[in-house]
Formats: sequence, structure tokens, C-alpha cells
Amino acid sequence: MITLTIDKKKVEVEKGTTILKAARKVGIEIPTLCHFELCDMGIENKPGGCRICVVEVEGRRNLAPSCMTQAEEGMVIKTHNIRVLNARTTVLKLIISDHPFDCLVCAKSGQCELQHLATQFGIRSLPYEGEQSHYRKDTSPSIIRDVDKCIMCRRCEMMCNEVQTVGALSAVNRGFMSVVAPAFEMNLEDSPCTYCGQCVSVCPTGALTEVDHTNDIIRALTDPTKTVVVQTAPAVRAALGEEFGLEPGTLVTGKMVAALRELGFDYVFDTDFSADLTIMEEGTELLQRIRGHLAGDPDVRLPILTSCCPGWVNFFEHNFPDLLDVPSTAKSPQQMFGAIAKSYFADKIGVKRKEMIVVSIMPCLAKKYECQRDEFKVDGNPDVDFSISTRELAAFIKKANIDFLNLPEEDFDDPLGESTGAGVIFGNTGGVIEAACRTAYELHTGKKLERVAFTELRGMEGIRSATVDFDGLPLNIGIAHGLGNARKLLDDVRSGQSVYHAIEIMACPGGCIGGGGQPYHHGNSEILSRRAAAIYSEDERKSIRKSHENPSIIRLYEEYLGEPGSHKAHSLLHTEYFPKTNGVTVHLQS
Amino acid sequence: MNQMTGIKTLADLKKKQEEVRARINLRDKAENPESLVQVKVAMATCGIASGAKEVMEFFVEELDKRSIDAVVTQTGCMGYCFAEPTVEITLPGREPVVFGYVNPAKADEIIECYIKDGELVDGIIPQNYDTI
Amino acid sequence: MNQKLSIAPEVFTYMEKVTGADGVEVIVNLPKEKIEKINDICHSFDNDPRELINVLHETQHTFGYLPAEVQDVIAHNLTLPVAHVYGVVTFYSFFTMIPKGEHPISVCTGTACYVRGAEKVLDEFRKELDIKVGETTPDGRFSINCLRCVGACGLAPVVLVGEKVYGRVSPDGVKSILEEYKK
Amino acid sequence: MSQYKMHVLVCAGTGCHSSESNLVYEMLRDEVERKGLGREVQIISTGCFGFCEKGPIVKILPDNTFYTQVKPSDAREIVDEHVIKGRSVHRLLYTDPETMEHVLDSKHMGFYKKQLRIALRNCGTIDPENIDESIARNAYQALGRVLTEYSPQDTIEIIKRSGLRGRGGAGFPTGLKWEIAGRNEADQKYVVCNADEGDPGAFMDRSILEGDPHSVLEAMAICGYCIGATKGLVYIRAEYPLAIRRLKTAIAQARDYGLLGENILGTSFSFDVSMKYGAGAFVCGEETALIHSMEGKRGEPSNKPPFPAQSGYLGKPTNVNNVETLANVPVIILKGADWFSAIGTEKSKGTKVFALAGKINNVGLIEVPMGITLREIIYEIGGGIKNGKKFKAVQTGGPSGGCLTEEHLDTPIDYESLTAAGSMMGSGGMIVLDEDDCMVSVAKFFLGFTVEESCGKCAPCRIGNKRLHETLTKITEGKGTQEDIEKLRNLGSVIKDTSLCGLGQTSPNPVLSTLDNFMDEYLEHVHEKKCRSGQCRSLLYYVISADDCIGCMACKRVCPTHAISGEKKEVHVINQEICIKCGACMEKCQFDAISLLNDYPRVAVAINN
Repeated sequence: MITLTIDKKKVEVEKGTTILKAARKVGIEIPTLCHFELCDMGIENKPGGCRICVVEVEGRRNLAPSCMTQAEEGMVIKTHNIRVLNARTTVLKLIISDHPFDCLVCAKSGQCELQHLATQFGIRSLPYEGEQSHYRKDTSPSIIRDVDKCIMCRRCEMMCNEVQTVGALSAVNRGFMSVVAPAFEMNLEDSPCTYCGQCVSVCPTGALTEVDHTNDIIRALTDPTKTVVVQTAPAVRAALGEEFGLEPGTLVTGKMVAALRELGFDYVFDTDFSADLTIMEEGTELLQRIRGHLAGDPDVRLPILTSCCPGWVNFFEHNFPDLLDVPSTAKSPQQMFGAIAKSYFADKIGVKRKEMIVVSIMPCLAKKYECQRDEFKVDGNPDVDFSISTRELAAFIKKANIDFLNLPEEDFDDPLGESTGAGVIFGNTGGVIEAACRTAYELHTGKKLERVAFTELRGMEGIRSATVDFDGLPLNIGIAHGLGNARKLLDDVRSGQSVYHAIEIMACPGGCIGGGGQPYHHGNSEILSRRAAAIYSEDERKSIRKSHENPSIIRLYEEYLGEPGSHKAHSLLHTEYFPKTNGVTVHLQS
Repeated sequence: MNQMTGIKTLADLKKKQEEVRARINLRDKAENPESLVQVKVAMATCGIASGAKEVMEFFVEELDKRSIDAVVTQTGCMGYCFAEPTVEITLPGREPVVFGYVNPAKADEIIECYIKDGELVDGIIPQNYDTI
Repeated sequence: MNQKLSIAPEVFTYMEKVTGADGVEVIVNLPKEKIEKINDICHSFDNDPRELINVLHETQHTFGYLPAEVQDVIAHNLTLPVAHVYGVVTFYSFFTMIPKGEHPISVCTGTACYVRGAEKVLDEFRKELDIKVGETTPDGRFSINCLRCVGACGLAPVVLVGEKVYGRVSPDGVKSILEEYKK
Repeated sequence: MSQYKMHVLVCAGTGCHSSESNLVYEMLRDEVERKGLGREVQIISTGCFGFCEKGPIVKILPDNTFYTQVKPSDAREIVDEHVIKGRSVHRLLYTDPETMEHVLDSKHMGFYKKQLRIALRNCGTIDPENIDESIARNAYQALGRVLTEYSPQDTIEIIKRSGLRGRGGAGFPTGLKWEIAGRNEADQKYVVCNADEGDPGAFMDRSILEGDPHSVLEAMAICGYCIGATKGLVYIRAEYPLAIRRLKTAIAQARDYGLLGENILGTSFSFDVSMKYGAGAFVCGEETALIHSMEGKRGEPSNKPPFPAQSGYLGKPTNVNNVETLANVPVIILKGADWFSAIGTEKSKGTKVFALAGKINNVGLIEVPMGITLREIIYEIGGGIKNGKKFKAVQTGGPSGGCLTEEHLDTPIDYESLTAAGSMMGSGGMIVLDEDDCMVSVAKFFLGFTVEESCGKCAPCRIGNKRLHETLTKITEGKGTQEDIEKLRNLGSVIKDTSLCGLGQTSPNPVLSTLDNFMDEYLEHVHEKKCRSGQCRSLLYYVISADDCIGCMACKRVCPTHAISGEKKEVHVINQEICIKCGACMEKCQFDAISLLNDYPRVAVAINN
């Protein structure tokens, strides 16, 4: 243990602790900007670049960045004397001097960490005016890059390279002209970007934001000829409340449904329903493959990989084009919902496909891209028209001056609003495979599952594995969240060393609850675990917790699809994958 | 020079150094000529005509053979054309002395007596000049 | 985005499939010989990503510049994201994505040359050739670059045309230097 | 083996090489062969003599005749006159600028008199492409002694006692650095030679590598032995092709002889050296940036600690030393710590190589004992200011350093005194400025350099230096205010205080030191709109003389901004507020009525108004 003095307070910390954390221990909050961490997940960004967190260490010539200077025995530290305050303020003014002053119309206004600091420091003048760097604004299907607002905190670069191993972004150029960008400053759309949105979720300013589709939805809602159907993903209900000041982990399912009705959606449905449908299809495929494998069929590929996560799908299309036959062919819940809504449900209510608008509320930015994919269109009409994030929904509710906190709790509409606990846990890492196990176990063994919760599949470690006993058939399950972890499992599959029968992958750390479209967690990993806990508690509250027991699902198969894996199910609920090659050149030809 | 014979020990290295030292001997000496015996042979036309070249070679080879650290240089005409070949010898810490009519035999005597023992020998030309 | 500038016209003539060390097949707009040359260079450094800078040196030495396609092939060989390669190329001033002129002019703007009037010499070159620093004349004959100290401070101000060094250059002498190459 | 009577040394350093010294070498060799003197006269191409101002240099031994600015066509005369007849070629001798007399040999040249060459001991004496010449001059003897007689700790003690400090800039004690790297246990460690000399106007490392590569290789091996490393890396600028070639040759020759490789000199110690190239980034001189660059990444520095000695190249303990530092090591081992520590001042031992440049007569590379004064360097070694101008300042330490003035001329030079005077040792660039130099412009020049070379990682350096440069530009354009001067000071001190690495921590020095020493010039620029040295174009004023103007209207017609007023046959006046200083009027005037002043023409304005 090391004892040091911070602002005249004695503090004892373990060796290796940074000054920043030592200060927090005694309630001294040193402002930071580039520093970012999700400590439970081993994710940390501390390039030491912004110099906002500098403190004075007695005996040292220069000010020290508290985020990366380790505490030493006997250190005497001042975190707010005049020298430190002048330095911090000057540096902040410098950063602002190379940042657009368009806060009023910035997508990040109110959520911007730079803006918060300017408020906290009481910046009233900008004496260091000068040249500002200007770059092209780049809009992709999911993410907008407005790098004039980049402050070179490098968080996005860290997420994209170290955590996600996507490698779409890198710091480029040097000095004043340096900025984070894709290779050759090409469009994100042409880069190996997967739209996982983790860069957006950590960007402190408005340099990286989602493409906002709220106005498209408003247009649809005001069009009397359109029937507007909305689906909400499981992770949204566990996080939306944060935007209205509720404690992280507060479930707001009922209020969310009420708010969507208030906003004017004609039908408020649940993606959990199509999650159950996914289990029916994917679980069936899993069983088929395993049975084929056991029967010695050489054409069967194992492991089977889940395919609900569009960021993950983009990732393997880019990086593992040789393994396109490994993932399940089942569409994601969002797309299954769209396909069913615009066929089965549209028929049911007698609305033409073209007159129905399907909107999804997602914790995810890759969903925006997914719903625009050509495979998910019929005669150019997409199964899901618009996908907005949890954050966009919150902004929409606020814009409509709906008193969210005092809304009554309401229920989803029928029939696409009915779901089981299995559908809900899709929002957590490990949830999809757990839901699949619940159904596959009963379908395979014909026995009733005694213990519904496969707790061995839960947790926050990046890569987890468990062996599930299917009544004498041991199934090896692998789970990865975060694309960097996924890459490790996929490298094993490629080299033939994978020991798993089935692998669940989610692109975002924590799964969908940590998605790129969720309310900003600002590096507080506690928020993620509370959202996860909320999802599991919703599962426990549900009377039905296995997808194949969902009455609406059963009815859907009876009335429309026939069997899971039937021809009709295949044409509506399954898809195929395409190789995408990284780099400049492929794009240049087209 | 890349004769692939590796230097395998410190003794090898020292031996190698002895072998190659001659290459740069002259340069080492030139750095501190004051501390060495300096021999200047007048090598203008008149000197060469009267055999200065042989005398110079004799000095170069013999001083080396007799292990005397010396710098042998040539210089222009010293102005004593009557006494060519002329040689100026400077012992460390002493004034320069010029000898006239030097031939290999005389040179041998100069080395043995003056350079080795500091004893003056015949043939000194009075000094009333400045070295250019 | 100056991608157009970075691609030499002849590059479009062929398209080849390349399999990088990562096993992924890509299609690159480069003639086969060039791809093979790049592969050879990468291979001579064991496709080691840590040798990226040495690989880039060698490649630029061979091709004269590092267009996007070339960086792409290098990235695949060294199993690096192409963004990383681009990040490195744009960090170091020695690397260029624009082909230099037939006679690349480098004006030393080190301190010794600066205090002896390098800036005025540079201005004169700019005026004479009507291009900015870092640009190449439309006919591809000349390009101007600045460099920091070639260590010939005794000759300040110093100008290099290709490998040839011109010392004590005055603004008046610029025309005659250019004349030498205009024939 | 026949003994050569005469050695003709031809400088083949970059400076002389640029002025065709290779041709001089070839012509001399051919001429000597033709005259049948090949067995008596040896022609050697060597490293830099340091006297770059007058290159190419040819030095003839043993009489130390020093020929300057030798052209290939002079070869015949040198051979005919000097080699054969023993007569110096007077027109090629160095002329003392004060006495205007020819100096016969280098021993009597002011340039060399005060120098003490330790790091440069072999530069200009040996053929760097021939390992035998190095071996003859004791190369690898120190390594041999260390390997056979001393323990690593003994060796470190010698270096520590010698007082040797890093010559790359900050002056960290070398022995201590080795000790720390030695203490950290690891399966692999690295010795890195930092030859990324990016300081514009400093070229000592290049000269050492070009002139005496084996001293650096030997020192790296000694360091490897001390810290327990078997791998050495030289990180060298790609802009130094000659040094790269010589170093490659040296490594190959040392390997051939078994002086690098497995079981060196029959001991259990193995060590080999490979090369990594820089690619034009000044910041890579900073050791953490250098390591990132060697790993194939952007050369961005990272916070220290961890120091490279703890976690460096590939995460392994790494000792980084600069070329000049290493070149001192073998001599210290052979001659002893006491010999070395007797040279220099109390805290700064030994010598320092400086690259002397700018407005000085003898531009070149010099090595002087620590503690020598600036006056001795500038006036005795440097031969005074060029063209008899008045000395104004000397800029040391390159872009990280500051400007020293008249009052510092008698300060003994060492690490501490330079820092105390607001500058720093840096890598040893020394640029002399005279009365024609504008100090604001000089500060702007260095900031321009920093802005271009800043890596962009930390905000104060990335944006702060840009703002400093912009403010200085504003001042040189005559648009500065008193507030700007104060802004410069605050910004400068915050950038120093908060930047991530040495680049940013020192980059405001040129501004702060000129503010300290030349505030009057700043004030003149700001308040009087005047640049006394006439360097700032915007602060020059075109004025029409009432006596000479005949009112022909020619200037008025040609003025692009209509700044000239006046009726036909009346005296014309230039409105300074509108004038853009294009000079068209002056070019047009046939009566020499327009002149250029560096004082604001208040009288003319008064008439105008």
C-alpha cells in the first residue's frame, strides 16, 4: 500500500493506482476528457492526450496527467491550485478554439462532454481564435462522421481497433491536421466498418453520431394513408428510463408502450415476439445440424453461429468471407418482425404492404444499415422501413412534450406483441443461446426443462464457455461479446480448432444492452450490469419463459408458416450472406 | 580485406591491430607531431636531383625498423641549395637542427647519434631561417 | 479526399486477385507484376507488421510513391487494417501518395538554410513553376518539397534536384538551375 | 608491407560529398597512380572534418596541410606540387579571416585550436568503410576489455563515474540509465541507438555514423553486455543515405570478423545489430515515439513512466542512447573514468559536439570541452560573424532551445547553464544570428517547424503551438497587439507545463526566450509597426520622395490596390493602409523616387491626411 497526500487529504491506495483513482477514493473528482474506461470489461482509453486532468505533483517540473500517472509513496499532489486551474482552462480553451461553435444545432448538445467541461470551467471568452480544421462530413447508413468536432481523444480508434478489431478507423495525418478517419479518408460506408456504433457510444463530442431517422417517422405518422407499426427491441426497455432521469436498470416497458401510442403509432409491437420466432428457426437449425453431425453427415458445419446481430454479420462478411456457411441462416429478430408484419399481419388487418410502415426501436446502429439491405426488400419496399435508436426515441418523446415519468403502464398490441422470457433475454450477452437452449432442449429430449435459467451462460467476461447437458448429449457452447473476442473464436473455427457446437456472438460489449444506440453510459460499467439485471428480472417475471410456448408463435406457425424450417418459413425468415472485401479497391471498381 | 578470418579472442584482436596499425601509423603520429621526432626532408627540385628521395626513403624505413616514433615529412626548398640534400630534425622539446649533405650513410649516423642519443654530429647548418 | 490524385492512370489497366497473408482474397486495381513486387517486398520482411515502415520505404523506393492500392496490398500481406497503414503513411513526411515530378526539387528549410535565405529561394521556385510545396507541375516534370537539414549547412541555402546538390543558392540562381532540366 | 610516406585524406562527409568530393578523391587517386606513386601515397576517403564551410576538404599527412574548397580539377596541381615537390598549393590553403594570411597546417587554424575531439576522434582520420583502420585505432578493444576483465556492474560503474550524460538533449546520466535497464529482468532486452537526428541544423550524429560507425557499434555491444541485451537496433533517418550505407558496411564487416554475432571474442556474450529507418518525423527523436515507430506504428510518444528501460521495444526493457553518447563510451572504457571526468565542468563532463551554422564565418562541426564559453566558440572557433556584421544572438538546442544574447557570451556552456539561460543543450545545434535577423521571425520560424512536426496526440502541443505560430505571424504582419504578447507568454508556459512529451514541453522556448531577451523588438513590431532588421515584409513601407517624384502617374496606374494618390505633375503619395507591398510601383518608377523604409512613414501619412 502507498500513502500519498492529495489536496491535504491523506489517502492510502494499492501500488499501481493512478492519481485520478486515488483522488476519487477521497471524493476528489478531477475533470477528464479523453480518459475513458469500462473497467469490468478491461476496456480503457488513456492516451494522455487531452491534458485536462493534469495535477501538480510536488517536486516535478511539469504538471502530470492524473489519469496515467501512478501514485507513489509520499507524493504531495494539488489538484486545483492556480497553476493547475490556469493550465486546464487554457488547454480547454485551446481545444474549443479548434472546435465548431455550433452547439445549438449539434446532435450532441446537452450530452457533449466538451460542452459540460466548458460549463464546469465557466468559459466565457475564447482568446485563442485561429484556424480551425475542416473536413468533409461523411454520412453512412448508420453513422455520421463530422470530424470537425473531433478532439483527438482517440476513444473511437481504441474501440474500433483494440476492442472490436474492426480496424475501420485510425488516427491519420500529423499535428494540427491529425484526425481519426478511415483509410484514405474514404467514406465509412466503403471501409470495413460494421456499424456496431461503439465509436459513437464513446465519442465525447458530436464528431460521431447516429443518422437520425426521427423526421422520417414523423412524416409517416402524419401520413393518413400509412399504417405505422412499431417494434421495440428487448434492450430498449432496460435503458430508456435513464434518459428521463430514472436509475439505470429501471424497466420502463409499460411507459414506453404508452409513449409510443401517444406518439401516434398505430400498432405497438414487441421485437421480443420475433426473438421467440428466431429461436424457433435458429433452434431448429441448431438441432438439425447437431443431429446431422451425430449421424456422421460430412456436409454439416459445426459450430453453428448465431446471426441476430447485424454488426456481427457485417464483421464476418468482411473478415471471414470463407466462413459464410457457418452462421445460422436465420434472419435477425428485427427483420423477422418486418417480414411477418408486412405479410402475415398486413394480410390479417387488410393493409397493403406499400401502405404499411414498419419502424423499429433498437439499441443498435447497425440495425439502421441492416434494414436497408437489399435482401430485406420486396420490390424495393423494405421489410423494416426505419430503425431508430433508444436515444432517438427518448429525444422524440421529449420533443413531443410527453410526460414520460407519469405515463400509465400499457401493454403491447396483439398478436405481434406477445413474448416470452426467452425473447427478453436476447438483449444480454449469452441471452440468445440461453433462449435457444431452453427450446432446443425440450424439442430434442422431449422432456420438460427443470431449470429454465442457464446461469452458467451468463456473465460479463468477454469470452465464456459452458457445456450444457442435453439429457446425455453434452453441448459445448461458446459465447463472445465484443467483436475482438468474436474474432478469437472465429480464428479457431477457421483453423479447425473450435471445440464448440454452438457459438453466440454479439458485437457490442455486454450485448445489446451496451449497444451503440443506447443512452450514453460514459464509461460507467455499473450501468451496463444494471441493465443486464433488469433484463433477467423481466424474464423471471414472465409466466412463459420458453419461445416455443408463446401462444402467438404457435398460432403463427399454425395459421401461416407451417413448421419451423418449412419452405415458407425459409423464404420469409432466412437469409444469405455475401462476402465483403475490405479496402479501397473493390469500391473503386464499382 | 574481408578475409573471413574471424577474430575469436581478444588476443586475435590485438594481433589484428598490430597487423593493421601501420596503415594509419602516420595519421596517429600527425596528430601530435610535437611529441615525436620530426624529420623534414627538403624535396624541391635541387634536393631531388641530389638524392633527397633516397634519403627520405631511408629515414622512413630505418626509423620504423629501429622502432623510433618519428614523423618523416617532405618540405620545399629550405634555401640551402649548396648543401642538398638537407634534412631538418626536431627532437621533442628542442629547437630544430638542419643537416646538410645528407646521404644514407650520413642519415644512419644522424639516427644513431643525434636522434637516439641527442649527440650532435657534423654537418649542421647554422640556423638563420624561418620554416615556411 | 485526394484519391484520384493518388492513382496513376496505368494502374487501371489490370485487375488482379490477391490472396494476402491473412488468407483473404481481394481484388486490386494493380498490374500483376506490381502486386508480385509488393508481395516480394513484404515477404522479404517475413510479412511482419512491425516492419511496416521498412516495407513502405522499400515499396516507395520501387514505385516512387504509395498509392492507395499499394497500401491495400501491403495491409493484406502484413495483416494490418489498411486504415493503420494509411495512418502511418500520413504520419511520416517521407512517404507520399502523390507521384513526385521527374525532377523532384527539395529545398532545405533547416535553420542554417533558413537564416541564409532559404525561404526566398523557395518562393522563387514556387513562382517559377507556379505550384505549391508538395505539388507536381501538370506536365509531371517538377515537384517541390521542403526538407529539414541535409547536413550540408556549410553550403546553405541548399537545394536538391533529384540527387544533385546545389549549394549557396540565391533567388537569382533559381532560373538557371531550372534551365538545366528544362531541355 | 610497404609503408606509405604520405596520406591524403579526402572528406567524404555529406557536406563535402555534396560538392563533389568523391570526384576529388577519384582524380587524386588516378593522378597518383599515373605518376607511379601508388605505393608511397595513400588516398583515403574519410568522414567529416567538421569544417564544412570550406568543403571539400583535403588534408595531407603527416604535415597536416589543410586544403579547402578543392575542386576535382585541382587534383593534378596538388599531386604535382605538393606530393612530388613538397610545395604547398597556396591558393587552396585556408585563409585566416582576421590576418588574411594563409594557414599552412590545421594545427594552426583557429577552427581546430580550441577543439577537443573525443566523440569525433576518428572522423576525418580513418576510412570508415574499412574496419581495419578502425581496429588500428583501437576499435573493439574496449569491448574486449569489458568482456574479459569487467563485470557488467563494473562497466556501469565506470560509465557512472565518468559523468557521461545523454547527448541527445535532456542530459540524463548514461550509467544510471544502463543500470536501470540492467535491473529490469526480462527474457529479451534491446539496445537502441537513436540516430533520428531531426533537429534542423544539427548533423553531429550523421557525421559520427559516416566517419566512425564502429565506435557506435562497439558501444552498443558494451551496453548490451551491461544491461543483458543481445539485440541492438539503430533507428536512423532515411534522409541520411550515406550514413545508412556506411553503417550497413560496418555491420557487415564487424560480423565478418566475428565482432558482432555469437560468442564475441570467445566469450559467452552474443550481440547483433540491425537497422530500422525513420521516415521524416522529428518527434521520433523522443524515445517512446521512436520505439512506436520501430514497431511499425505512428511515431506518437507515450507517457513516461513506464520508461523504455521498463517497457520499451515490443514491451521489453530497452535502453535508448543517442549516437554521440555512444561514441564516447569506448574511449571512456579504455582511458578510464577519471580521464573523462577531468574534462568539462562540475556537472557536465567531457565534450560536446556542436553544429555551428548561421551567420558565422566557419560553419561546421566542432567538438569542445564542456565549460567553454560562447565567445570562444563564436569568435575563436567560428571565426566571428560573417561579413563583419554585428552579433545579435545565438540559438542553441534547435526548435527546443532558446536564443542567447550578448550577455550570455561569457557563460560557460553546460547543461545547467544553458537551461538557466532559458535555452537548452538539445542535440547541439548552434545557429548564430546577426543584426539582420528579426527575432520575432526567428521565433516564428521555429514554431512553424514545431507545428509541422507536432504529432498531434496531445492538445496543448497540437493546438497551442499552432496558436503561438498564428499569433507570431500576426505580429510579424504588423497586426499584433499588446494583448497578443501577453497571450504568447501564458500560452507558452502552459504548453511547456502540460504537453505530453519533450517536443511540446520545450517547443515554446524560442518564443519565451525571445520575449525575455528581445522584448524591445516585439514591442516595436506591435506598437511602432516596425521591424528593425527589415525581415518582415509587411512592415516595410514604400515611400515616394517629394524631391524626386515628377508626378508622371506611372506608379499610380500600376498600383493594384489604388493606394497611390496625386494629380499629374504633382508629388504622389502612397496610402500605407491600403498598400499591399507588392513593389510594382518601385519597379515602374523611372526616377528612383520610390524607396523602401523599415520605419512607418509618419510624415508622409500626415501630408496624406
